[in-house]
Amino acid sequence: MAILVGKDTQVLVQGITGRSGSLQTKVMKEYGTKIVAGVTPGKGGLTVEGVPVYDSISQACKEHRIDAAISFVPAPLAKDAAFEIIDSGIKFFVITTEGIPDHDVMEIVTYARLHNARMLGPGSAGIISPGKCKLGAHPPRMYREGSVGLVSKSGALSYEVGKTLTEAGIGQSTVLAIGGGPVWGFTQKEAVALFQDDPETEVIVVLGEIGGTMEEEVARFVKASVTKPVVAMIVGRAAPQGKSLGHAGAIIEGTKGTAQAKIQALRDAGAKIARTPAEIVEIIRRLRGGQLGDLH
Amino acid sequence: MAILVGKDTQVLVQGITGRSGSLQTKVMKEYGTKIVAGVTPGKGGLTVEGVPVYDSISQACKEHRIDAAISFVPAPLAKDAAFEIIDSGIKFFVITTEGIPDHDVMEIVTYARLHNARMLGPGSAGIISPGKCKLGAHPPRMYREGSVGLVSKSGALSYEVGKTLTEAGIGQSTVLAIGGGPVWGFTQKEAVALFQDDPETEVIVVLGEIGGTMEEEVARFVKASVTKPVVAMIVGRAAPQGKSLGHAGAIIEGTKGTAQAKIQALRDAGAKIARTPAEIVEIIRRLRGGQLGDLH
Amino acid sequence: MKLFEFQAKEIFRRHGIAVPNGTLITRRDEAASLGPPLVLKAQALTGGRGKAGGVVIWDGSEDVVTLVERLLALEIRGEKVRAVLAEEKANILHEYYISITVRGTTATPVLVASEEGGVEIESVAKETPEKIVTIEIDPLTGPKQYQVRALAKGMGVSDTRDLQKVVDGLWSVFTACDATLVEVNPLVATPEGFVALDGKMVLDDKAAFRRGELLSELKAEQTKRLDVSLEEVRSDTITYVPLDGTVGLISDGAGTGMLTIDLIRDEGGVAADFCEMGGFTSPQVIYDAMSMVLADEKVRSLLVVLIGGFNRMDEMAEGIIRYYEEHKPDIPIFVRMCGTMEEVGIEMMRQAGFSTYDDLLTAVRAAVTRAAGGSDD
Amino acid sequence: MKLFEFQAKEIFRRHGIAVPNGTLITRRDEAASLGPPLVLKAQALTGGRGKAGGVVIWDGSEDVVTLVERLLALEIRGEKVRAVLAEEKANILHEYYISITVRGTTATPVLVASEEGGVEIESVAKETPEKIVTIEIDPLTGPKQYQVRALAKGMGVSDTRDLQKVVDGLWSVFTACDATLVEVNPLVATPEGFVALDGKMVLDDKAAFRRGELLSELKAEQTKRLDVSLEEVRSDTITYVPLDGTVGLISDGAGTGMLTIDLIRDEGGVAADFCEMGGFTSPQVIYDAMSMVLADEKVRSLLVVLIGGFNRMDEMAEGIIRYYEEHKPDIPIFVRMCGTMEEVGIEMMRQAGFSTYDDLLTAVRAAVTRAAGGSDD
Repeated sequence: MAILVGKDTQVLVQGITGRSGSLQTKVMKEYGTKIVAGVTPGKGGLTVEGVPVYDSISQACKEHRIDAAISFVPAPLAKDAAFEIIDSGIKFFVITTEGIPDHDVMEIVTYARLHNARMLGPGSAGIISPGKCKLGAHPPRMYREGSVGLVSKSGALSYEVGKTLTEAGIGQSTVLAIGGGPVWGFTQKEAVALFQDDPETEVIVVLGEIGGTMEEEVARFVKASVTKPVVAMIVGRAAPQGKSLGHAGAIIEGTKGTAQAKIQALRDAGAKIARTPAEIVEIIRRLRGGQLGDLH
Repeated sequence: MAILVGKDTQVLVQGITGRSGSLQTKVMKEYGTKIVAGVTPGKGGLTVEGVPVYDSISQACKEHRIDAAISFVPAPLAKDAAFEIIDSGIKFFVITTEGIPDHDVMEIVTYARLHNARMLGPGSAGIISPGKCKLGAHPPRMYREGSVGLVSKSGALSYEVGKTLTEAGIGQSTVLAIGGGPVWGFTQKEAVALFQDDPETEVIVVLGEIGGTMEEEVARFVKASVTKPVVAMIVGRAAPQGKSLGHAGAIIEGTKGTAQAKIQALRDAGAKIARTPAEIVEIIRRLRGGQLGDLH
Repeated sequence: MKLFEFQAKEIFRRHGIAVPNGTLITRRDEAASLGPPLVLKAQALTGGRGKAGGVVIWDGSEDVVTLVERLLALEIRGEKVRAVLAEEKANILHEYYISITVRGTTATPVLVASEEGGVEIESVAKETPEKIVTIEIDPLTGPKQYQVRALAKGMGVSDTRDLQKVVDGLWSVFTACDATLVEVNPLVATPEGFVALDGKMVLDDKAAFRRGELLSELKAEQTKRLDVSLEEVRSDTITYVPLDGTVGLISDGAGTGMLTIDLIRDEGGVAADFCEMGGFTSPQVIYDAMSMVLADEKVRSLLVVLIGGFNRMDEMAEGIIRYYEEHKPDIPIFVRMCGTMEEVGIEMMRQAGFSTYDDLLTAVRAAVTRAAGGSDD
Repeated sequence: MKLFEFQAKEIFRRHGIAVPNGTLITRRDEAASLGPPLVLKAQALTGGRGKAGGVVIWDGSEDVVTLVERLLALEIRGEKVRAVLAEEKANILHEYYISITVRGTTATPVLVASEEGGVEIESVAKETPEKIVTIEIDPLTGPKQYQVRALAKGMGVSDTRDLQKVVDGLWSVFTACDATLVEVNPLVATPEGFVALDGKMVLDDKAAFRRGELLSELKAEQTKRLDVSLEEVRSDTITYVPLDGTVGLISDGAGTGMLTIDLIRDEGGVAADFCEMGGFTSPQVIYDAMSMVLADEKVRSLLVVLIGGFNRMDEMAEGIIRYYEEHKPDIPIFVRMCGTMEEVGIEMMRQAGFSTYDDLLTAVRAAVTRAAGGSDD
């Protein structure tokens, strides 16, 4: 299985003729992802990397079964493009675009929810189920098939940890990056919940960062509902207080959102805390040496 | 079974303290409908006909399981009241109110659809499954348990035909009035589809009227998907062309929407056509005398 | 409520849809100051104006006052011409059709457009349905850009942006006015972009509680400036349509009312009217309904068909009895009374000296017989 | 973008929310024309004004020019006071709190209110959470009336209608301005109804493409009239935060940037900055990032942490090489380069004479060692 995407997932690329869209289509296709159609208004009839381009999703849907989509549409047009995906009945999609206004993201997520669709993003690097399907930017050589489920806000951090795990011989069931916020279509908690139910996932790795309250939500959920071992790393331990580092979520106000508070909450919930990617590897090796059941 | 409502349906009355709401609550309760709660903002704590009144549906939902609702809320407040029903997770409700602006009705129906809820109305006399549940104004003595499924636009016409059938000893599985339009939450076609799938319904009676195109839609559906015998009566045969009689739907433009066109479409679809309530009785008696299977 | 073309266009303009510059002329002498070339368009609350000669292009060779006078004297489909709209000529490259209306069975606004405008859209729909594009709009989000792109493709329009502006404008009109129809036929492409060359609008009277100001301004314009006599709404819920016969009819439901008209004809009579009170009535409503129906001198017998659901028979009896006591009409009355609170209502009627019927056909027969001069049993 | 109180209140007024009449004073001499009684409120882009003495009631007994001068000289939480808002005193019956903000994890607007306003809402939330009402709003429909009734109940407000007006106004502000925060603390009940006595707003800079006019007006007001120096946005995607150390840092992701700062400290170094380019970069972006980071004279070694997903290593190599060729900085550079198009990028770097790292920790160690004066291998 893996979560959300699999071997047979048929994918549509929205904004396929753009610079990023076309390059990523190439890489995803080479990886084995079933990219069956692309859409760019006014470019219908073209072919990008062997993929037929349509003017609209409804035209693409007439020719292909579409299970998932990935959007490279610029921010000012992103909401409407997402509505087109949702209205077409596609139930899972990734928005890679950054800089979409918060109000648009809220409308997209609400609209998706009402149509039983899920959006990963915005500003997401996507999702990879190694060996099966890659829907996004995850660099192929940094992943291998295995049983670690990994969720991160940051895309690059999910590559970094994927690389470290893979180089240590530890494979992944699915790796996903939910985007830097401050508004999300898919939360870390929801990813953890899917990993908990995924038979292919044995260990769950959560990559958090300072700011916001999402990691605390994960901690509450882990405490209440997760039986699989959870390893967590919070980056920004060394960040000075009161500074906003990158992600809009990463603003520290008082004790709320500090690395220390998040680490404490996750530790209290039973998660193993790693300080660096190398420590994640160590902890997983230790987990595998012992009886998994003992470690909670 | 019967359709949409049954013996165990627990009902909330919205606008229960009003003139119509309180009288109908009394009649429905006497009939055996499980009215478990009422709502009127600012009247929480009162009791109407033995039914506890709450200020909001969310309060009522804390105390009771609610399966369906019926709204007597005045037109200017009806949309918001319907949103409250839908947001509370209630999946079936009747709006009795007339005079709700078309735009509000469109929003209610769309919002309901997105939440997998269904609205019967607006301006609906409601629904009755004789002997089981009465959610609306259908006068009890005009119905008895049986196997005729009856759908009408007009409430009064559904009482009239119910009365005629009952006096002739022919009982009904469910009788519903969808309201006079021009915008509907529930169409005759959808009712016919439910009757087709309802094991308790043996004969389907459709009461149509001049104007609009809903009866033609029913005809197309009957032709394509209905195997049970259908009896149809179109009222307004004697109405002069070009006049609007009552229901906003009942405006005849050219041949579109004439009684003749509707009768022809339904006859072509295999429905038996009655000119009067008495003829409906005759046709059903004939159907029951012969082999039902032969009559298509 | 139907609007005149000039009223619709003024609303279009406010919502960012381009319309030709124009002047409204209500009296012939106002035309004297006009200069050619102009398009003179008769203003009436009906369609079919073109075929009736209601649109004239004035190039200056004729006397404009005479032209306007002729237009003002026209009748189009039985409707008087109330004014003339004198507009600048547009530079027409192509004529399209576009409208937003309410589709009742799906409860959605529908955007309808065609590459062929300026003609009767019904005939386009019948003869070349592929030329009609129909798009359902989500009322919670409004039209989406991808839908407008599909619309542009279907209409053969290359400038999606300009069409987007028209659609946004129409949607804004549709929602801000609680319209049930906003139609532009033709919408014309000009070198300066799209222009609405005609405009038709119907507003939802049911939304009066929140569009009171708009509706009363538009109504005042129609009644005071253009002398339109709007049908008086005598009651919020009563529908009264005069017919040709002698059997006065009052019902508490549109469906039963129509059924009764059918039964009256089956029995050889003709209804004098269709008077339907709606499902939520009161003693005052039936009192008003009786006043309306009995004001018709053709009426020879009065048939009241009541089958109470929300409607209460005790209240109906109260209204009937009060009307008879106050007016003592000499028209015989035949009341079919059953349904909610029927025991109370029938007893009240009995005590006041009225018998009632339980069976509809029996009541119809009695009323028809009496209207024809016979005895009622 | 944060707004001043007076800016927020002007927007409130336009959207139908009552605010006290007031005058904005930016220079002491402007105060001479004021007449008592007034409330004088220091305008600064921060909270904590009350505790800092930034609000003064002037009853006429003191010299108003002196008072204003004193307020203008204040610094509140490190922020200069830019102006004084002189307002009429409200007749306060009760102080409430109300705000609409964005909840990221549910992606919904949230209406938060409390019967206790005028204080720090965080402490109310902590000590008496039952006094906080929180209502999620559907962004497609806006706040519903039944939700406002629940809000009124939770706030102990009896006049739901007046509260409805406030909520409608706030929602209108929230949506029309693409706000991420609209806060009124306190919202006061007066004999004339609710009045917003304070106003805080944060606008979403990401919505600049459609709120350009509004944002530039508000910015011009802040910069020209009040002399606020807004942070120059040097690139659309770069986040640059100066820190105290000597290891210049550039990353192509916020998460890896923060991780690298942690690793730098683990290795005994201190980062000179946090400079993150976002996931969608270009040669120009990394060129600009290098200019920014190397402008800091504390920097002793430059660590560039690249792990390309959407970001392309060939383009990163192009930008780095161009910067070095044009500026020939004498700061040693340590580049960790891997990910999308890494073969091309690494080869470009090699040909230009730069070695690259594949392992992050190795690169961090080298950069830290060099910044501390050591040799880089």
